Amino acid sequence: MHTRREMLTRSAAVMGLLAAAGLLPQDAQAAWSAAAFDAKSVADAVKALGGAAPVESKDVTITGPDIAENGAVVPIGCATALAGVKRLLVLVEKNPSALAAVFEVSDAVDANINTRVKMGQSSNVIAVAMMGDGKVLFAQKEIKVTLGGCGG
Amino acid sequence: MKTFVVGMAAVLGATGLAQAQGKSAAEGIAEYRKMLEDGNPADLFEAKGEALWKTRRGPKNATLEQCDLGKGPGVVKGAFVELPRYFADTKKVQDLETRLVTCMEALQGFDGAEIAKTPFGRGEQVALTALATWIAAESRGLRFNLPQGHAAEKKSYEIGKRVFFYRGGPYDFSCASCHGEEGKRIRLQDLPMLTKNPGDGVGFAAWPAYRVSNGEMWSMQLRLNDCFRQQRMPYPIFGSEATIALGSFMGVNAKGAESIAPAIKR
Amino acid sequence: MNLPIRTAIAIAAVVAIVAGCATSPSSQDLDREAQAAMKASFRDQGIAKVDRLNQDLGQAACSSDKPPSDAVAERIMAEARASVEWPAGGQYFGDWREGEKLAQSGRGMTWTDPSAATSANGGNCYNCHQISKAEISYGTIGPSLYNYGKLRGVSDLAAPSSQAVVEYTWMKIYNGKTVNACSNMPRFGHVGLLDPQQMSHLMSLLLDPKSPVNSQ
Amino acid sequence: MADPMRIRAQMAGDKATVRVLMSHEMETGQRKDAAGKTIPAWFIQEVSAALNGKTVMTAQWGPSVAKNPFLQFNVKGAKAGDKIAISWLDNKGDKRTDEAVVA
Repeated sequence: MHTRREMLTRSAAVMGLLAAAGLLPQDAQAAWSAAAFDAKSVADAVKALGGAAPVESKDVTITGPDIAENGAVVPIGCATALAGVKRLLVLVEKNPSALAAVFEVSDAVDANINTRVKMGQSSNVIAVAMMGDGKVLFAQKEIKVTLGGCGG
Repeated sequence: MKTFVVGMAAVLGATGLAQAQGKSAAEGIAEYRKMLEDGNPADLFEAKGEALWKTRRGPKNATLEQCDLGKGPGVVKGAFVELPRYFADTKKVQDLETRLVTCMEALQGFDGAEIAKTPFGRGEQVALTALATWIAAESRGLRFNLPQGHAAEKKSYEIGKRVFFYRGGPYDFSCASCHGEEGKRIRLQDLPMLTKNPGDGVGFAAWPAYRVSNGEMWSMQLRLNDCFRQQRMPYPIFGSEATIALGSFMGVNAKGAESIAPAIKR
Repeated sequence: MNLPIRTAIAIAAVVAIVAGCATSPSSQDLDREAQAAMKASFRDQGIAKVDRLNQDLGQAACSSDKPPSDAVAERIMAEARASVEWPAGGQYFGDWREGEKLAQSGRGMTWTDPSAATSANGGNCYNCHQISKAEISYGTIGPSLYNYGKLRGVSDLAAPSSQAVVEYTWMKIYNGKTVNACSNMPRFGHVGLLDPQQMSHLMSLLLDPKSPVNSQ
Repeated sequence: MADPMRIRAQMAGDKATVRVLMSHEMETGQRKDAAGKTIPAWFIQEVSAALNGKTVMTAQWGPSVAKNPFLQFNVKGAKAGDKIAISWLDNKGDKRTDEAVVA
């Protein structure tokens, strides 16, 4: 990752993340990237993780329902068949903090992960793949969150 | 960064349009529910309930393994689809939760009245919900078949029917206001018709269920409690006759329905 | 507490007599036992007190899987019609935007609501009705109200030709039992769930030609 | 102490599909309680997965991962009988590790 030098100049939290991004020793205390999770926008969150400007790519997929019956639990899948993925990110554009999760994938797992996120309102959800060669690719999908139940 | 934002706006417009012309809301919701089926967090409560059943607890430091849920001491499989039913030892029709309280009192030495007074989601009510979840799961796939042989069971059904249709409160609602007709919904949620056999696992046969909206496991007592809240009624007392009679009414009506509890619900 | 119970039982008995001879004595025993079970099974919580279980004529008569007799139904509707209060100064209309907000809100009158004041209540309309086209999350317990005014030929709220529809709609919101004795709809005006101004906003939502209900 | 996770690991071809449910509030820190007081944030921040003791994936989570989190991924080169261990650590320092055998 040629963004390493840039990242070293950032906060201690981000520096800690570098350790996590590398080959993590079994019981290392991986640091949590506060800057990335505090970022309000998708772009800022990616930047806080040391990523370049994301480019939309057909090689990255994001799956999820068109409509979520409840924003408290929205199933999301992110994947790419490209080789050399270092990280997969899941973001919700209109959440107060866009970044939901960062997965550091090794060669021993598929770059294909399913999880569930909260959505405060209808929004784009975005999967970002940060590649070993420094490329940052993304895919997005709009998910409508409906009002459910009696509303009381 | 600018290119990213501009590009996204363009794509958003296009996908928004495509989706508006695509699937209907109902299809979208069905797709959402399907995605959640695999990985129902009710599993977590089920595991906890099983452990609690087998753990020595309470003043008597005993397990619940000798609890009689209606099919004899310790028989769990199949018990859920025959509750509420009449119990000779308490001389009462009891639902799953009130029967569990009886067992916790008799076998473990807990104070049953204290548990009944405890708010949902606190103290021993947490244990009760987990136990109910596991016991329900042990009958998954079995069909509802509540006994109606005892006079008290027949009476419970008849009273439950009247409770179901009882209108009151500032909104004039009864259970039947929402659950008395086929094919209705509130907002986007389908409302099971509970006055006749509701079919497989739509209404009565789906609870306890994991509620996605608040991330909590809801037992039938809590389900009924919130129904009465939404009816704008006063607060139903835990394990009260009206709540158990409603269980009898819905359970008898659900005869033959396959239990899918613990389910996952909005 | 005793008086309302007795009243309710008396009403139930009247209903049974009027309804004919289909009910056996044991069924009446069960009715009494069910009443007693209801009273014993609930407690006060917050603003939701047990007196909410006390039934008026319409609530008691519509608490069965069978409808009340025609005579009882007529009496319920007549009493409801007599109860309607018309808006002061003929002020039937407000702001459809406020009406949409009220229609969206499902709040009010539960034991988790801190206040029973009209200002704390929503209309709960979308729970049961389709209204504007934009809101896809709507219930189907009540009929669709999409294009409500347009379908009834309302193009000018002040026109004399609109008068009948305007009055009917007010009456229906104020007390739906005026039209259908066992209507599922809450009696927003009669019970004091919404004040006249809030009801006027709902009137605009349904009838104003500029409201998205009619313009889209 | 946190309740145990539910981990299912099943072979599908030459990969093991791992499904995990974790018991956790995942409180966002943006909600208020009945008294109007903000409920402090409480959520899982770090997750790691290991196959027979070797880490195969790590993750960082924010509070917008749903309550009682679900996670599904595929482990390459696993075989029946292998051990999958999942660990999490939350922002209060609570942690939990559970293990499942690949079926």
